[in-house]
Amino acid sequence: MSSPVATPPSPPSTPSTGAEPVRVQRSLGARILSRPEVGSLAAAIAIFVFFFAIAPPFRTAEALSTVLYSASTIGIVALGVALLMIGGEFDLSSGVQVTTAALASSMISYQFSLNAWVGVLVSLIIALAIGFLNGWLLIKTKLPSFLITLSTFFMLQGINLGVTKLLTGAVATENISDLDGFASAKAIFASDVDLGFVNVKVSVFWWILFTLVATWILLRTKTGNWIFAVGGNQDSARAVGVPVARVKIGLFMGVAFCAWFLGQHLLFNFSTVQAGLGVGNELIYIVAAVVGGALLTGGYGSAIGAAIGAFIFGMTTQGIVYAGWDPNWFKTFLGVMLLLAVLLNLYVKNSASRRK
Amino acid sequence: MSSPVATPPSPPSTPSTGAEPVRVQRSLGARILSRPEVGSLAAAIAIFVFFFAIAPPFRTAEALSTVLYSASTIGIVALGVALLMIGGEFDLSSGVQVTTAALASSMISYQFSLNAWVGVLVSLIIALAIGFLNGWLLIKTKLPSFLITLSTFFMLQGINLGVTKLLTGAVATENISDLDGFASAKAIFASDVDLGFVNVKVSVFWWILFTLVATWILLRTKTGNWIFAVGGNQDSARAVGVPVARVKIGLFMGVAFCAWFLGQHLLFNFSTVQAGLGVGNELIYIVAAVVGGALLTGGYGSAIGAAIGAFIFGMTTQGIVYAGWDPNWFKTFLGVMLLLAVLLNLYVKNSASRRK
Amino acid sequence: QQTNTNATAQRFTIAMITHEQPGDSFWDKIRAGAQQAASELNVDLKYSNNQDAGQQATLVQNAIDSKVNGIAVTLAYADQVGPAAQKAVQAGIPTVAFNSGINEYQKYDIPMYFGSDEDLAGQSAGQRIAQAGGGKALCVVQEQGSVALEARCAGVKKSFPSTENLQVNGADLPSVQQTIGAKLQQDPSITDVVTLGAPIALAALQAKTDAGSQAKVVTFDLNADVAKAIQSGQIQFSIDQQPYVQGYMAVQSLWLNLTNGNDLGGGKPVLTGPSFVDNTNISKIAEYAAKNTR
Amino acid sequence: MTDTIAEHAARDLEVGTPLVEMEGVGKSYGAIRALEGVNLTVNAGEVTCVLGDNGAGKSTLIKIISGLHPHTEGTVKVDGKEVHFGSPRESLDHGIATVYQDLAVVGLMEVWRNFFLGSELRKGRFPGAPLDIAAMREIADSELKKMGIFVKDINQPIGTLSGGQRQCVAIARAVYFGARVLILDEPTAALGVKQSGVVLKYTAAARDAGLGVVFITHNPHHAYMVGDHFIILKLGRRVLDKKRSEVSLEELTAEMAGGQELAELAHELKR
Amino acid sequence: MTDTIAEHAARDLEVGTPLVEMEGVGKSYGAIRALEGVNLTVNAGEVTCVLGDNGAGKSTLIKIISGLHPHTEGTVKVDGKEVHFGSPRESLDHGIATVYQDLAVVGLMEVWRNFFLGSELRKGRFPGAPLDIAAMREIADSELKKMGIFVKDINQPIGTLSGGQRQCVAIARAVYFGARVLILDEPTAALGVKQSGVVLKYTAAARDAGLGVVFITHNPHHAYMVGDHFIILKLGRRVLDKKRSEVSLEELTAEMAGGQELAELAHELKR
Ligand SMILES: Nc1ncnc2c1ncn2[C@@H]1O[C@H](COP(=O)(O)OP(=O)(O)OP(=O)(O)O)[C@@H](O)[C@H]1O
Ligand SMILES: Nc1ncnc2c1ncn2[C@@H]1O[C@H](COP(=O)(O)OP(=O)(O)OP(=O)(O)O)[C@@H](O)[C@H]1O
Ligand SMILES: [Mg+2]
Ligand SMILES: [Mg+2]
Repeated sequence: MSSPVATPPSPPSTPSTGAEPVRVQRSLGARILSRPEVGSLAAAIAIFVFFFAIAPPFRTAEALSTVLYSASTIGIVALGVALLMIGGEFDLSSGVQVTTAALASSMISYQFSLNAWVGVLVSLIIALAIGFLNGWLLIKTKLPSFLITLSTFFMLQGINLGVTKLLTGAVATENISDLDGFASAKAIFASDVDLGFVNVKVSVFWWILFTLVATWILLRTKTGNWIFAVGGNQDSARAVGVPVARVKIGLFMGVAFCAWFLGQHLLFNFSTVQAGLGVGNELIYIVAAVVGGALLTGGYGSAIGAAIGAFIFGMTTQGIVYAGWDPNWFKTFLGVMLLLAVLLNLYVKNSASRRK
Repeated sequence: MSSPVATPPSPPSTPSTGAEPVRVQRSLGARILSRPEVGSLAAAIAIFVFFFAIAPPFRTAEALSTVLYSASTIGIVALGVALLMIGGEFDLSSGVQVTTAALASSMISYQFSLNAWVGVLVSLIIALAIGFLNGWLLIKTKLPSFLITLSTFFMLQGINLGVTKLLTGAVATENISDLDGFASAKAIFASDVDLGFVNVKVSVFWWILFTLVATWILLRTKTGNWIFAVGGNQDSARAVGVPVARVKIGLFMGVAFCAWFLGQHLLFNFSTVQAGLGVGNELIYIVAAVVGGALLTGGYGSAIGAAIGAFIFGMTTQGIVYAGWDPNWFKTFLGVMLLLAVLLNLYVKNSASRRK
Repeated sequence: QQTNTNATAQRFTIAMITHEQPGDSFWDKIRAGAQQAASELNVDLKYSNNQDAGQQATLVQNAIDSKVNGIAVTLAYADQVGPAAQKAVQAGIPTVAFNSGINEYQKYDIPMYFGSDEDLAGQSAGQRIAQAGGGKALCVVQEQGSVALEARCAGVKKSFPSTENLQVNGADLPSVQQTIGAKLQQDPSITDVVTLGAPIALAALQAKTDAGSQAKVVTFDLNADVAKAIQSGQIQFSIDQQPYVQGYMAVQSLWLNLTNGNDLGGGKPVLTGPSFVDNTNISKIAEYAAKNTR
Repeated sequence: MTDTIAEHAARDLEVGTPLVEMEGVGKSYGAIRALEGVNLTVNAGEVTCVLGDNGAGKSTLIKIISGLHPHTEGTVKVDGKEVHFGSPRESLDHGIATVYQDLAVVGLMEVWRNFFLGSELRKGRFPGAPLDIAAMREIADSELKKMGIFVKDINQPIGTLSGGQRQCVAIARAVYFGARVLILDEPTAALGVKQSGVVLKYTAAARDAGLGVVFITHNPHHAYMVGDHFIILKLGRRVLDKKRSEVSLEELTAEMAGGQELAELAHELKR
Repeated sequence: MTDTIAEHAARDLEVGTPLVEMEGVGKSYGAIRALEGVNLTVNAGEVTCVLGDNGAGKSTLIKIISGLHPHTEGTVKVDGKEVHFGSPRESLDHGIATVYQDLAVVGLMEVWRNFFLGSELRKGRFPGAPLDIAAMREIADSELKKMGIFVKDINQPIGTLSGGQRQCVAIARAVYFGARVLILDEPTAALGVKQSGVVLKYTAAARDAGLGVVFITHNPHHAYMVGDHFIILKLGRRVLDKKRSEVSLEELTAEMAGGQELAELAHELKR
């Protein structure tokens, strides 16, 4: 009985006979307004105008260059952190990973008297291995990333100190500026670019480049789709065949890559590295990502948002100095600015969703 | 075609006629094993045995007293933080709130030459107001608590420093040990209790008392039910009539209360307070709560677990020193211990769920 | 283990408890000095540290529990750590203070102190800036709310009143560089930058270049790179409190006290600084700085 | 089961008096207009069925009555007084209990805690009075048994129950706490034949106890079995509003979008 | 719609060959034994209906086939080879597509992204090739239209659709990607009459295209309309396994727990 019975063919169409509702095509403006970064952009502009108005030194090109540099050193790692957060995880070890990468690079090339580039590359491998380990532990143990990366945070902090002390006998690395390849590495990671009217650190350009690449990945590739999916609903993503483990491990390695890059900037900018640096910055990266519109719960956010978040943070930090406010109250100003920025962000987003 | 067919009436009973499945009554052992804190208890015992075996100074009653004291100073605030986390929120300002409470108490009674108890009470009001503000902002703005309390964290950090400098001209408060009421307040907040064979700080007893009270609230009162509900699924809780806003604000005020208590302990233990203290401790409190089995995503955890988490943290911190390990590697040990503790925790929990 | 001739056969355990921020090269020198003394004198050195005042006090208690033979402790948070140290004294454990707490150590019955006077050091820095005809100084505090650092800046301000403080995040050198740079752009009248740690001084030099400022840089503390910068004239001078000596003397005086009942300083603090390092004496000192002993 | 409902029903209910009256009610989610100009009256002792296509706005309509989303247009009256519920608590306090389509249970909490969530039993009326855990366990257990649901362990987290079992807990809870109005949003969707039968009986029992019932379903048979009054929504607007006496099961099925097509389909697929 | 299924169906399917064979399969969740000793064969060109009470283990059974939970006992063969799926990806790679009862959509992502999630279309085969967004939008849109679902904006986050609309997206996706086996877990539960009809037609079309179909439902009418083979589970065990020729709709309804009672109920409630 179960062989398909031939019935008189009927037109295979289903579309209902009644009036079908008009498909709403949202205007370009509405679509732009619904992007995660639009609120933070408004906040960034507001803060910029504010400091521009009250702090005359803020108005110079040099000041803008300093602000951009400050934003870039936060923004490069914040980018990786934002992608990770869109993928639904945290990384508390990102701050010390920067130091680990810088220390590794410096010590490897110095202790073995190698070309600086050898250190740079080996340290990249080490950094990626750390990222991989974070992700792998997360997948294997199914523990929250907060705990996994907190352990890594503690462990790396100790390793940074212990290994440096062991190898150099001090808690800072030797000056590597005399090594072969130092000059070329410095040109790549930590040079000044003369734009004619003002000098801008090369890290600013890298930051912008990375942001564009990350945006493209997020919005235009399969990987980006998967990042949003694992962050939005990991179980559902797994059920439709997204390789959750690979995506998450990849995201941790992305953070490690960004940390490595900033680490190299640090090293070639200062020629030496102190083993105790970087602690506390992990929170700043998370703040930048969140101010830029990334959801702490995952599944929502953008790379450009993270860049804007870093810009807001850098601008506020430096703007307070340009304004010459009492340094004792520095953190208070920072807190107020942060709160105002996220509130404005929220306000803009809400009014955007109320429009067609 | 598909209308239900009418059949002759039958008795209106519903309980099914077939054999009904036997209701499983889990054994007491199984029920204990399914508690959130059981895994961390196993971890605590393992770590205790470990240090007991390798560090002879650890075996004395004095050492236990020191470990307990160290655990109590973490555990009191970790308790409030754990309840807040069960309720689904974070508080990054808990560390500096401790300092704020201590500073407020000290400066109010010193600057106006009042009885120390006046400072204690006014500072309680201030602390509760800060907690209320955190919760109120959370409810009003619907922003994640991470952002709200991060702003508070920055603001309080600045205010602690700024106000202290303004009033005392230094970054620490004056010694208040000569004020009226100091002795009685010290007896309450920071005395030693002689147990005959060893002296134990009174904060240890307060810690135990608070833990018991919190456990009772969580498991035996309406409020406790609501805390689990708002953390587990805020929308569902709201839908069945749980006053989500009140519960969350209350939880933030609970954290503030714990911070205030520890702040008073610090003040009356040392007579003065440094304005820069407390930064970074917020993470330790969260770690204690999480190691004790609280879920970062809310809805699960226990007060006793938080106490055990604090105990593990205090024991590890002091144990490493008793064992005389190189402090350069201190953080690495801490990270490894933390990871092992949570892994053991997980392992115990998993095997518990596999039993009947 | 290398042992000195006058080291006793008995191996003493000495606990050294500081308020070190882990990974700071200044503290590394204190430890190096202490370690040197310990190995010369057949002493088992137990070093521990915590930046949190209460936790540091607990560490002292921990040392008392462990029944060590002697304790060397920094009193940056005198009110918190002092009472714990006093307990050690009362328990019959020889105890010395070092590095900070010069005004408080006697209050807690501690017989000896090795270190510099932060206020005095700051004042001498201020005097030299004034002598050199400075117009306005910027004092860079890299750790918010640190008593010792605030005391240095206050000292500078005492002898050179037109001094302004600047807070930076010492755990993030690029941000230190950026913030100092921003400040120099904001206030071009600054003629002198006083930094309170060697790495901060180097970041200040970078910031100065970025901002195109002509301000002079002076600093507290030394390291190899700062020594080089002094040699090349980029840094005017450094106020060295000789951390290596602080650590070394703390251990050695305890050992002498244990083996020979000595005490040093005649009831007064033994000052290890301020010692000025500038282009007049740098050639000699640079070599030691490279070895991590100055 | 009838006993439970009758026990908890408010004493002052009189068949036929309007309990909830909605007039010209509308609701927009941001830019999306989910509901507009809907009139609806829930009378005591009557079952009002709300029918309609997916996305027609049925859930939105009842979420307004239950206080989950405030309405943006029109007026809602409960017991003759205009209300604008700010939270589900207010609605519950008016004796209105709801089974939501997306459940509203807290996965990690025990079955019995979920049952009593928001309306806990306590040993005493003073603040901080301890919970009466034994009583709550027992009541939850027996109420579920009355529905023919046997959970393995009343202490097990509700998240480990099957979809249908969870649905039953939510229904049992609403029936237990609903004193004046009972709102059921597709209660039988996830249920087996037996449990569906029980829910329909409950609905009838609630009606007989004098409660006003709002019943949302896609199944015209279920609707016709218990309904006194039928409302069909389409794209957020009311397109039909008839008493039972004015409409037959066949008409109702036909009126529901595509009803006709299903009949044809049955024929088409017939083998 | 038939065209979509026929287009995507694997070319080598032959009516009657077993695609999935389960033997003595069992599954425990920790201490809870949800399924034990179940045999089931899914043949090409046939619809296998799985029926049973709430909590009977139906969803657990199909989650094993779709690779979501590995089985703890027995053997599962796909195309004659024994498998032990570690993830849904492996099952999908065998041409098995599933509609889960609890949906598996990512609320914050756009409708079309959800539709193609895990099987994105790209402009090129090289790693990092960009997505073909225009094509995906268009296909998702037209597939949904074929089901009679009109979402206001294909770019709107799927979380803002009604429950039934979301269900339709999940079904359309499975139909589009299922090449050999199609598994539907209570697909019509949240659906209106019209959409239910469409889903039943899809099921028949998939069968006609030679796919093996597993259809879970609580509605014996729906089941009997399309099923070739009926399996009833009770407390995790198989209690009935009959061909369509061996059973009538009345028998089937009666066999489903409480089926008899519903008929009685209809009478009882009759007014
Ligand atoms: N939170 C929300 N945000 C935006 N739009 C929403 C939201 N909830 C519902 N909608 C939209 O409102 C309309 C009505 O949804 P509603 O849930 O009331 O439908 P329904 O009649 O209950 O459908 P179903 O039978 O599928 O449950 C739908 O178009 C839906 O997309
Ligand atoms: N993740 C889980 N953990 C523990 N027990 C579970 C889990 N999932 C299901 N169960 C249990 O397994 C049994 C079978 O559940 P399953 O979801 O397969 O039922 P079902 O037949 O699909 O029911 P329904 O018709 O209500 O969807 C139930 O008793 C349920 O409580
Ligand atoms: Mg609905
Ligand atoms: Mg199911």
